[in-house]
Amino acid sequence: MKLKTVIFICLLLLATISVSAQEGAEIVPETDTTEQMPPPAPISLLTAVDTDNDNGHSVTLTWELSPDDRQGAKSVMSYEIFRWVPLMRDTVEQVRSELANTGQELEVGDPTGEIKEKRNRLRDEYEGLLSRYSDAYGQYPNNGVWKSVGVSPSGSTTFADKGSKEREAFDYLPDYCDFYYQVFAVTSDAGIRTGSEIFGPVHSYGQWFNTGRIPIFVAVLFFSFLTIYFVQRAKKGDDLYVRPLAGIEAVDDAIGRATEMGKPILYVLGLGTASDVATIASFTILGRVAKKVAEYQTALIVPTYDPIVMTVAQEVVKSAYIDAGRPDDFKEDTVHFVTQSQFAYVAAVNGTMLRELPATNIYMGKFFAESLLLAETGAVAGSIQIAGTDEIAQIPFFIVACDYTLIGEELYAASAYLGREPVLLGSLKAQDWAKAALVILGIAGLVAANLGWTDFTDLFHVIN
Amino acid sequence: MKKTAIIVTAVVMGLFILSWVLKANAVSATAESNYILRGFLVTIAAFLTLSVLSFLYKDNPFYKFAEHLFVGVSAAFWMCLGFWSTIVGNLIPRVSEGLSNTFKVPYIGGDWGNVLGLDIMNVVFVFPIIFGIMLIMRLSSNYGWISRWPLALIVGTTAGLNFVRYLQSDFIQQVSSTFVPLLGNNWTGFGDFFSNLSLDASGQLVLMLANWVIFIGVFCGLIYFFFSKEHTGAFGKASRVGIWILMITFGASFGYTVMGRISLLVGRITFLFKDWLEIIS
Amino acid sequence: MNNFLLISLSDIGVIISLIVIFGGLLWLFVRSIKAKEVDRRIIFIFIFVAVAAPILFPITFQESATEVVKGVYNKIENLPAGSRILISFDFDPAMAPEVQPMANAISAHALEKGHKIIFMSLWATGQALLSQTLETVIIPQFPEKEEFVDYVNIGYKAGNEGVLNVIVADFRQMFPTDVNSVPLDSMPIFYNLKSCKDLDMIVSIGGGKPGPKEWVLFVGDPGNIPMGVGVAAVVAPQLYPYYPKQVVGILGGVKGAAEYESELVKNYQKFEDMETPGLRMMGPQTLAHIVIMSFIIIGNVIFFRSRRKDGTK
Amino acid sequence: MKRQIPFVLVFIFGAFMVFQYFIPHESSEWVYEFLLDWIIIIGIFALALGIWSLLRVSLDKIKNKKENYIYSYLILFGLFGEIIFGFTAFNGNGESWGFYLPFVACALLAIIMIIHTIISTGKKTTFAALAGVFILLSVLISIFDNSWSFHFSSAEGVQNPMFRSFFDHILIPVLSTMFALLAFFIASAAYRAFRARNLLATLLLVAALIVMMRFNPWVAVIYGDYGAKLSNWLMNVPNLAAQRAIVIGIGLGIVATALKIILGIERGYMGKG
Repeated sequence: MKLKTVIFICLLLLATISVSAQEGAEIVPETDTTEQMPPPAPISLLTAVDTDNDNGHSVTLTWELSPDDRQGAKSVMSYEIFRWVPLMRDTVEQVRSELANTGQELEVGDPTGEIKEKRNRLRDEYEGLLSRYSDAYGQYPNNGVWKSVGVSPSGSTTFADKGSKEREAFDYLPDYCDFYYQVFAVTSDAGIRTGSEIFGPVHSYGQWFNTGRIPIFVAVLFFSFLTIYFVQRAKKGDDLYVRPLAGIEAVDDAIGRATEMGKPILYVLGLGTASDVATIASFTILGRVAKKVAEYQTALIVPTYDPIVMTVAQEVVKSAYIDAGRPDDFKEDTVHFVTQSQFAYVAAVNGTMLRELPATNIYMGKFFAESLLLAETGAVAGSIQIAGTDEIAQIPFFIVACDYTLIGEELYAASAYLGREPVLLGSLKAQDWAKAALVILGIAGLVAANLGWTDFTDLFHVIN
Repeated sequence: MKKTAIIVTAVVMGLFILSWVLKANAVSATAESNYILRGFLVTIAAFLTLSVLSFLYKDNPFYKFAEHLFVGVSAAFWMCLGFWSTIVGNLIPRVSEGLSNTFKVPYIGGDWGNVLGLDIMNVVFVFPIIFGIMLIMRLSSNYGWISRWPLALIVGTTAGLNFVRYLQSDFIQQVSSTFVPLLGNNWTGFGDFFSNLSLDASGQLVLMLANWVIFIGVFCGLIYFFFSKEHTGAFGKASRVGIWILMITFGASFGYTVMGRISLLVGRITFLFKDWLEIIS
Repeated sequence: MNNFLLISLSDIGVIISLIVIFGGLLWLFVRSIKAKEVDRRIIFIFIFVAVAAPILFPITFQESATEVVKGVYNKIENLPAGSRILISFDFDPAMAPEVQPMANAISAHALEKGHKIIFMSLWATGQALLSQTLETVIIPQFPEKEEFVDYVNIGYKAGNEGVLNVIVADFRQMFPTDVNSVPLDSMPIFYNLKSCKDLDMIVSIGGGKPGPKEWVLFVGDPGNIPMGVGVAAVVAPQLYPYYPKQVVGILGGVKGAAEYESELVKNYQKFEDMETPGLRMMGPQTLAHIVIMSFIIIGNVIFFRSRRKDGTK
Repeated sequence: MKRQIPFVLVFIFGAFMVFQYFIPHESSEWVYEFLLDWIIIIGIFALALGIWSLLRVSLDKIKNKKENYIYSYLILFGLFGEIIFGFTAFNGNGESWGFYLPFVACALLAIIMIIHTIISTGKKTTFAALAGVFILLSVLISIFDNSWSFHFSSAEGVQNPMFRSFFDHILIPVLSTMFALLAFFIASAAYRAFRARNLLATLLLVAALIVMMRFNPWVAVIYGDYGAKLSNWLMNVPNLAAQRAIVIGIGLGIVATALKIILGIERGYMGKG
C-alpha cells in the first residue's frame, strides 16, 4: 500500500516535470516585437567548438558581448542559447520516457512478462531512432525547431552545452551530429531579444588525451624515469647510502631482548588491506623480523585483521623461515585471523598483550583510532614498543606511547633499509631526487609567486 | 576465588534482571508495545557499556562476554548489509534476469546490447564473480595460488589509481599551495608595514610570519625525510629544524584530539544517565 | 573565544564535584613533590568524575565562531536560496556524539536559508544516523519542507572511494534511486543534476576513511566544487592543508559544533530555543582538559623531583 | 607461470588505471567505471573469506576446548542470530510478535547442534537428534505462524526491527564504549609520556599544553584572546607546514611504491618476502 502510494506520487511528479519541461522548452523565439523599446544589439562572433578534454557530449560556445550588455535602457540581462533539434526528438523523448516508465513498472512486479516484452520492444525502437539521429540533425534546417538549451548571465561570454553520455538519460547528447546554435541577447523583458547569426555545423566528440593534465603526465614520466634509472644503477652494484633510522635499528635489539627474556614478539599489521601501501611496506619488514626471529628461535605472534592480509602474511613468514634455514620451526597459527571489526580486533590484541606479555610489540601499517588503545595496553604490559604508520592523525599517539616511531614516509623507507635489496634502495634514491626536484621547484615557484610571474605558477595548475 | 566469582556473577545477574523489570515497567508506562523486549534491549546495552568500561580496571569475564558477542554480531551485520546492498543491489540486476525477479530488483542487463547472442553487461559482470570465487579458492590447499589473480587485480588497479591521484593531490597541488608571497598578500611597502605594526591575527606581521613559517617548515620537514644523504652540516641543521616542527605539530594534534575523545565518553555517560538510569532529561 | 564560566552559586552539585576534583588534584600534587607516581586507575577515576559531574550538573560556557568555522557558515549564508547542497554522513555511532551535532546544525541552517539538501552516507552505519537526523531535526523543525523537493535521502552505497569516483561523473550510476527506491529522475531536486559537479556545495561530515578527506581528494578538488567539512577533532589538523583552497571551512570536533550552534542561535530567531548538544558538551570538555593538564604537570613534577633524587645519590 | 601471471595482471590493470587518467574519452571512462564496480563486488567475496576464518577459529577453539572456548559460543550466537534477523522479516505492525522469537531461538539452537554434530568426535548421534528436533520445531513454527516470514527475496530483512535492535543495542554500545576508552587512555598516556626529558619531548609537551589551554576558562581571563589565538595559530601554521611536508613525503612514497608495484619491482605483497 505504502509502496503504491510512493510510486503514484513519483509518477505524478514525473508527469508534472515532463509537462512543464515541454511547456517551457520548445518555443520558437520571436525576434520581432511590437514593443516601443528597440531590441538590444546582438552578440557577435559566435563560435562553437567541441569541449576540450572531455568524453564528448558537450559543445562549448563563445561569443563577444552584446554592446548593450548591462548598458543603457535596453540593457541585456542574460543570453539564451538555442540549439536546432530535429522534430524527431519528440518521438525519441517519448519513447525514452516510456522506456524509463517500464523500468519503474518492472519494480512493482511483472507477473505476466508483458512489461518486459514491452520494454524490449521499446528499447529496440529507441535504438533504431538513435541510429537515425545523426541523419535527422543533418537535415538542417528542415524538419526541426530551435530549442533552448540554457541561459547564461549577462557578462558571460561562454556556455557549455553539456549533455549526458548515457544513451537513456533525458539529456543524452549524441556525438558526431551536426549541431547549429544561436544565442539571443535577452533584456529584462523576456520578449525583447535579438538573435545572433547562426553558427554550425559543429560536432561533439571525445578526446583521447587530456591536455589539462600535462603537468601530471610530465611528473609521471619524470618519476618513472628516475625510478628506473636508479634501480638500474643499483642493480649494477652502485653503493647507495641510506641514513640509519632509530626505529629500525631498535628492531634487532628488541628481538635480542625478547630472546634473552624468553618472551614472544607481537607483530601487528594494522587495519590496512593488502592493497594499502603501508601494509605492503609492513609485509617486507615482517619478512625481515620473521627471519631474525627464526634465527634466534624466538616466538612470534601475528594477529591479523583482514583475511587476505592474513594469507599473504602467512606466506611471508613461511618464506622467511625457509630463508633462515628453519622451515620446520614454522607453525601455521603464528599468523592468525582475528576478526574484521576494528574494535573487536583491538580487544583481542589487547587481551593477547596482557596474557602473553610479549617482550616487544611492533606496530607497522595502517592504524586508526585503535593506535592509542594498543600502545597504552602494551605499555601497561611492559613491552618495548616500535611503531610505524603513514596515518598522520595517529603518529602523535605512537610518538607519545611507544619507544620508537617511524614517521610517515620512514615506514616505506624502512622496508627498503631492512631489505637492503638494491632495487628497493634504488627507488628510495629516486624518491629523494624527486624530493630535491620538488624543493627546487618550490623555491622557484616561491620566487615566481613573489615576483608575480603567474605564468610559472600556472604551470602547476591542473585542469580536472 | 571461585566463590567470589559466583557471588559477583549472581549479583550482576540480579541487577540485570532488576534493571530489566524496572525498565520494562517504565517503558510500559509510555504505552509502547513490546515493553519487555525494549526493557531487555536497553538493559543489555547498559550492561555491555559497563562491561567494556570494566576493562579499565583489568581484563575480566564481563569484558570478554561483551567482546565475543560484539565480534559475532558485527561480522553478521556487515555480511547482511554487503549482501543486500552490493550483491543484490549492484550485481544481480546486471547479471541475471531470473535472480533479479526473485530478489525483486529491476533487471538492468541488456542495456549494452548483444554480441554473439550474449548480453554484454552480463558478460562484463560475470568476471568479478569469477574473480571473487578465485579469491575464495585461497581456502583450497591445491588451488590456493589462483587467489593471487584477484589480488593482482585489486592491487594493480589501486596502485594505478594511487599513482596518478597522489601525484596530483599530495604532490603537485601541495607544491603549488606552497607558492605563497613571503611578504604577505597585500604588501604595501616598508613604511606602511612599520607604521601599522600590530600583533593582530590579520595584521601584516602575523601573516608574513605565517608564510615564512610555512615555507621553512615545509622545506625543513622535507629535508628531514631525505634518506640517502647523511644529516650533517647545514643539511643536518635543517633536518633538526624539520623534526622540531614535526614534534610541535604532533604535540598540538595530540592536545587537539583530547577534545574528541572526551566527547565520546560524554556520549556513553549520557547514555547511562539518560536512557538507562533516567536521572537526567 | 571568550569562555567564561557561568556557575550559579546555588548549584550545590557543581560545587561539590569541583571540590572533589580539585581537592583530589591538590592531594596528588602534594604527593608528587615527594616523587610518588600515580596509578593509572586513579587517573581514570578523575577523568570519569570530571566528565560525569558536568553531565549531571550542567555547567555552560559562551562560544563565538572562529574563522574556519565561519567559512562554512558564511558559505551557506551567502549561497543564493535554492542552491543544492549535498551532505554526506560519513561516520558511525561511535563518532556520532562528536559530529552529529554539526550535521544537524548545518542541515537546519541550510534548510532555513532555503537551500535544497541531498543526504547520503558512505558508511553503512551512517544510514541509521542519517534517518535519525531526518526524524529528530528536519521533520519536526521544518514541517513545511517537502521530501524530494527540498531534501532527499539517497542513503548508503557500499564501495567507499569507489562510490565517490563514480558520482563525481554520474550520480545515477551509483544511486539510481533514493533510499526508498524512488527513482532520482522523478524528483524535482534532482532535475538537471547529473553529477556532483552540478552541486553548489558539498558538506562531508565524518572522521574516518572514507570521509571528508576522500571527498576533497576525489570529488571536491577534481570537480572544483566548494566543500565544507565537519570532522572529528582527531582528523581536523589533517584537513588544514586543504583550507582555504580546497575546502571553504572546517568544523573541528565538538568545539566546532558548539561554535556553529552559537552562530546560529545568535543570528536566527528561529534557532534561539533549539537543542545545542555541542554547547552543552563543553562543560565536561573543560573539566576533563583541566584534569589532563594537571596530570601532565604532576607527571613533570614527579619527573624532576625523582631526577634530582637520583642526582644527589 | 603460476608466479608470472599475477604480475602481468598487476601491470595491465595498473598501467590502464594510469593511462585512463589522461584519456577523457568515454570508452576509457566506461572501462574505468566497471573496473571500480568489479573491485567493490570482489570485496564482498573477501568478506565471506573473513566470516569463514572467524568461524574456523571459533570452531577450532570449541573443538579443542582451548582457553576461554566458552566465549566462542557467544560469537556463534551473535553471528547466526544476526544473520537470521537479516534474512527474515516481520510482517506485523509491531503489535503482535507471534512465535517469531521462539523461532529464532530454535533455528539458532538447530545451527549450533548441526555444528556440534560436525565437529564433535563422540556423541554425534545425540547432537544430530537434537539438531533434528530443533529443525522440526522451527519448520513447524514457520509453517503455522503468519506474523513473520522469510525474506530471501528482498532486502526487507535489513529493515527487520530485530536486525536494527541488535545493531542499536549490542553493536553501538560496545563499539562506542571501546572508542570512549580512549578518553581514559589519552589521559594516562599524557601523564606517563609528557615529561620534559629532552628538547624534542619538551616541544611536544609545550605544544600539547598550549592547544589544550584553549579549554581553560581561567587562561582566557588572564590572557584574553591570545591563548586561543596562539593555539589556532599552532594548528594553522606550523601544523600546516609539517602536515604538508609529511603529506608530500607520504604521497611520494605511495607514488613510488605504486610504480614499483606496477613495474613488478615490489613483490613482497604476493607472499615472497
